[in-house]
Amino acid sequence: MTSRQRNTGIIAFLAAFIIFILPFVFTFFMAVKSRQEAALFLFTWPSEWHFWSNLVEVVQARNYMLLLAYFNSTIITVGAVALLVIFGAMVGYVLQRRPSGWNKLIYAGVLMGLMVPPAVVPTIWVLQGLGLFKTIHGMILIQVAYGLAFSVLLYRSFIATIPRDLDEAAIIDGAKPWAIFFKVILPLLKPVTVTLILVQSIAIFNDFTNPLYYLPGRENVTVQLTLFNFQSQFQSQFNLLFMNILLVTIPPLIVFVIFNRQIVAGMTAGAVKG
Amino acid sequence: MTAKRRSPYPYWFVLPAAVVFTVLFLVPTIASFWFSMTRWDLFQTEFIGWDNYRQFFKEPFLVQGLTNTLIYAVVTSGAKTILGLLLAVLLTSGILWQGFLRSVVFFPVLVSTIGVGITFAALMHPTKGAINIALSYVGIDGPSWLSDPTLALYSVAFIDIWKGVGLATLIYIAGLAAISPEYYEAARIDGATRSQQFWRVTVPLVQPATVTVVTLSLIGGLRSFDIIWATTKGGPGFASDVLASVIYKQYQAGFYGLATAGNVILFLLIAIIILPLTWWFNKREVDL
Amino acid sequence: MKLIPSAALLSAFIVASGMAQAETTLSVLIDNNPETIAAFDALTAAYTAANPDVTFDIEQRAGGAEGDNLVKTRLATGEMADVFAYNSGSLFQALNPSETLADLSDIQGNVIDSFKPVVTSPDGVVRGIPFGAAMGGGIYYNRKIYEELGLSVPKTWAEFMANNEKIKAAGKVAVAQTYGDTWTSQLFVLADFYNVQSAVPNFAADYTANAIKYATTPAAVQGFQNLEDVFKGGYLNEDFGVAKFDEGMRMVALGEAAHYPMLTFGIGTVKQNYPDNVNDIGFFAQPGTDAAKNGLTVWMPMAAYVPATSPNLEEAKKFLSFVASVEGCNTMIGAIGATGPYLIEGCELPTDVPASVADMLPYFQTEGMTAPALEFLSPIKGPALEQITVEVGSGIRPAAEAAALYDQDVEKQAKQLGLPNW
Amino acid sequence: MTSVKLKSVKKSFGAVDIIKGIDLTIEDGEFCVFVGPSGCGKSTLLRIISGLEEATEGTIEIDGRDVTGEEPSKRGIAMVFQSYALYPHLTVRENVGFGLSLAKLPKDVIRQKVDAAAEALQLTHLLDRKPKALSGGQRQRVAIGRAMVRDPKVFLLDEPLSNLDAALRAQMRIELTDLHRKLGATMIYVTHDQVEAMTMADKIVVLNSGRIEQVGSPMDLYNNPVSPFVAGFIGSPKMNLYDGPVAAAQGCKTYGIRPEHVVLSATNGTWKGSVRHVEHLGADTVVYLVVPEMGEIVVRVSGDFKAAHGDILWASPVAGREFRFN
Repeated sequence: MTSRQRNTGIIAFLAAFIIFILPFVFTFFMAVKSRQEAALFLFTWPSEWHFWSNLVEVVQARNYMLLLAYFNSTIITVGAVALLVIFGAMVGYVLQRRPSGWNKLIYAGVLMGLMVPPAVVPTIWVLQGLGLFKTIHGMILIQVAYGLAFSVLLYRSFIATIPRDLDEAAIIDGAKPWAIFFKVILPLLKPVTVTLILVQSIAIFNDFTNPLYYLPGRENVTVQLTLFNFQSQFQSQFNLLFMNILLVTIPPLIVFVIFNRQIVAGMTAGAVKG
Repeated sequence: MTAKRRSPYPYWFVLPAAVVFTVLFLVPTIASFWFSMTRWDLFQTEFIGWDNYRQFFKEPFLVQGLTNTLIYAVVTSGAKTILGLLLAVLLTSGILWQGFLRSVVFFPVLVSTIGVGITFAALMHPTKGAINIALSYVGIDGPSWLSDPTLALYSVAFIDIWKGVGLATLIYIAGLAAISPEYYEAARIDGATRSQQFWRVTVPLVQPATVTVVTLSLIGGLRSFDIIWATTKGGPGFASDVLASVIYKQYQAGFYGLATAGNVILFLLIAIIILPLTWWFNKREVDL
Repeated sequence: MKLIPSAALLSAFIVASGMAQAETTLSVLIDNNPETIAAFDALTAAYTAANPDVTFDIEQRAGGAEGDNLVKTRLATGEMADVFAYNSGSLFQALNPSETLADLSDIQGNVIDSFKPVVTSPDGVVRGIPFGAAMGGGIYYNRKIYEELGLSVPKTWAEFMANNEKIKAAGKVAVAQTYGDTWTSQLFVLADFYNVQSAVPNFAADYTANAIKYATTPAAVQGFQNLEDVFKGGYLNEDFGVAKFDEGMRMVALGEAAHYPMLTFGIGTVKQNYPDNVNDIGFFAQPGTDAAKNGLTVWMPMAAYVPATSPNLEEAKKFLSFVASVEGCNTMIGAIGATGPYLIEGCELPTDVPASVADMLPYFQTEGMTAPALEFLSPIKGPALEQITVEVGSGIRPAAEAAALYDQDVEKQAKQLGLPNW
Repeated sequence: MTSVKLKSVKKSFGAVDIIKGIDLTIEDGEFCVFVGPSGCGKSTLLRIISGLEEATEGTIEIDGRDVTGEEPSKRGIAMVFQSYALYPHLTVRENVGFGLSLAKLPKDVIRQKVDAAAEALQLTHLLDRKPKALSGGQRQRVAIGRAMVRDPKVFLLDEPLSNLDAALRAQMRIELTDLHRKLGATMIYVTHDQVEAMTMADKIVVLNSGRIEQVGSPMDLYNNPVSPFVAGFIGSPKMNLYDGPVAAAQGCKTYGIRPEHVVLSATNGTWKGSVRHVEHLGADTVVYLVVPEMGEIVVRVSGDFKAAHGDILWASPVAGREFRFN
């Protein structure tokens, strides 16, 4: 490492500290302050530490709603991401491997899925007709429908890098289509799958608007909706609000720490070559 | 002739995804064209033709909302593209703590948008916010970031950039990794300076990543809603209203037909901007 | 696994067979204002104590426009809780009450007549009972500042502005504004309705019939003008653009500002956060041009409703008849105190009410000293009023232009409701 | 009796005809090489035999059975790909046994067969490695092993040696020939390298733009090429071929003479020219001679021949070794 690289690193670190880290420090300070002190918004060292009591109060609030929310959000995220991986890879696979007139139609769908803002009220109308409104599995399917386009694109470009010889070797080995896909192709998609899991699980876990509409009801509360608990129209309990933000950030943080190294690899292989 | 053999890439692979997508995305989208022509209060619908569209274009703030949408999308996607590339170059140049800095830059992408909005609303508070207090130490009387009508939109855009630049950086880091070091070695042997290497090698060769970043951030910017809603709710007044927030307000007010018409308009706006752009990018890529 | 619950159920059945009723759980949807929560917790606890077979599952929703939307969506989709609390007046009318809400006319025994019209659907059926106290819309003032500067409660807008000038001269913030919660910006306009009505007595009816406009009625423009004047006078707190409602209450309670235009329920916040300062706050109606015609614009309380589709209709009505009883009323006062008169016959306020509530009560005791807010007389209220008042109050748009813009905004709502003449 | 019979096989992609009608019989146990320049359709033909590609017209018989519409896995064939197509996520053992496990064979049978193939190919010590931990030659052998365990009637090999370095390629040529001898199976082998064709084949099929130019044993093709194309393709260095006046003087359309069938003399001969370039290969020396009336002629002489740039030499064809094509 040259001295230039070291000095640039130190300057970059200082800048990153001010721009990217301080806001999180602020969130943390707010989260541990007393209610009155938090309401002042000042970026100061907490005069009294209420970490544990604030934490307990947030967790216990509304009859342990946060725990229920973690549970619901986890089910929705895991379910939707699992389906997105399988469905997205299957579509991306056929799209890349089998050129035909249908592909134009599929691409049109993908492009729409990326661009078109979902029509909320007609969607509620459809969900109701199917008996899926206000259900966790309905929510999972909504997240799948909204996330498909991105998954398909990511997989399609990655599958383009897998030599067709592998499919053909499997065909000659007597593999049926599903066996080629699940035993040969799917295991090879691991790097891009990791990227997809990371991106989609964070998007779904952090989704606020969709559960707000498609998943009303106390028993269906999701993590982001718990932020509503403390941001009432009339009175704001900022210390609890910020503690809630802090708690809500933890699961994505865990995902990030686990997959950090593999993100760039997946992006290199997938998203960019599109 | 024997029967045609089945392809190893059967179309039923597409079926599960197609069913979910069609039922929960396409059908509502298509239905929205019908509902946008009705007066609809969720209880009854009454067909009123183009009235909702006429009403929408009569909205005194639509024109402003439209310009705001474009400004917001261009500012955020432009900044994410430029800053993303510069950060990616910096974070692949082997500087001290490079891995850690990459994580730091990417981390805001993970945080809940609502949480970021609430945090920055506090930091940008005109009198108590940390930003203005810091500015006052250097003798600057900081403005009211989120409630000054001339500034609010840009302040929200800043928050959006802060939150999103990590993703752009990551895509660029991936794009840079795909460039063979031999190009730089050849350029150095040819005597190219650092800035020449950047402009003549990096920028053209990283174009696929640029396409991804520009397209994604532009679509995101045009559709952007939650960060605006979490900070200014389109205010003060209508100063930071974008199309998505105008639509949302119609929706909240119970004007479902009108809101759905707005949805259709936003859809068309995005199509008008993105389709020619992707077409142009694709054409250029063939040229390369 | 499966055996155990059925065995438990069986034994429960044997025990319960002696009783006439089965267990009922009523689902309840209320807004997440802490006072609403506290009141409902007290009411349901009291009711369950008296009726052990009825339990409650209380769900909270956001307030404001977000909450409006949620209530409408859930009613329309048949997902509404058995009992829910929501605004009366024009917002009630927007729920399409004739079709979505149950008939509650047989449990109105104790309800004061003046409340009934604001929960009566277009077909003439009463479909709600009052929940909470009536409110006045006016101006809170800090009594210590008034004493210190020797000010007296203004009876005209001119006097009010003169007070503001003196307060400003004394280096204090004269008027707190909190546009961070946009709804609070409407007060100067909405609370001026007593004055509008005294100048144009038929305003509400003509307005509903599209026969009169805000922009062409000087008395109606005055509300917007007030907002503009206060801004131009430089009387506002520095962070008026982002401050929130509870900060406004804090400012007026702690003397950081002399005035805060608000509904009288605001005192509840002060009681909770700054109990020592409750009696530092006084209240007066928004003054008009004529000192002789000084009166209060009144907001009806929220109401509790039962959706027409509720499977527990009878139980829900029984519970609401308790809420609308004197006992229910006293339970609420016990839980959250008195912020204004309850609209239940025979429900007396305690004698030790906060000063600001005491300031308000005389208006109610004199005939003609109160007028309902416009939203209780007319079903139309433009959804963008909050944004428009923020604009006027921040100096972005002049009052006259804002009034014209508001007229345009109202038109959509009227069309949506299918009113004649629009 | 595992013969492969192609009857008027055609293949077109849209308006482009890749294979323009091919009739061919490959006998049981034969090592048959398809050779030709890139784009001649040799790989497509192989893929049609494998069933990976469908013929537009015509029929394919393997072992006397019409397999034209049959799945590749049902045809009794095995294929070795140019890229080896090893499954990167599976170990060598799993790669070799993949087809058997798909066929739901008992585990111990699979184990036995894989072990046997590994033994034959000296892969036993590599069975638990992943493909990326193998050298090129080892991967090549795994690919062959994977083909072997299926006990195919016909082996199809698509340029299997083209990714190896020259030394390894020569060694693998011998190993493959040995293997063919040992297994006695029919093998169809595609290459663009005439050396592989000459050294390994029982029968060479020369393809040119979708048609068969000539079929025959290596020496047949060397001695009796039916066209300038075949003549130019077989043999190294390439045969000298002349059109125009030179050929006309010989009474034909194209006149050809192999470099090894030209004699050089310092004093007299048929054509007089000056030396442009000399390549010393050790055993042989290749001389490039510029003759004014015909252009350049390449001559192969013995390794001890001395010549230098600018020398004037005479060249003469060996009688009876000239080719005249019409």
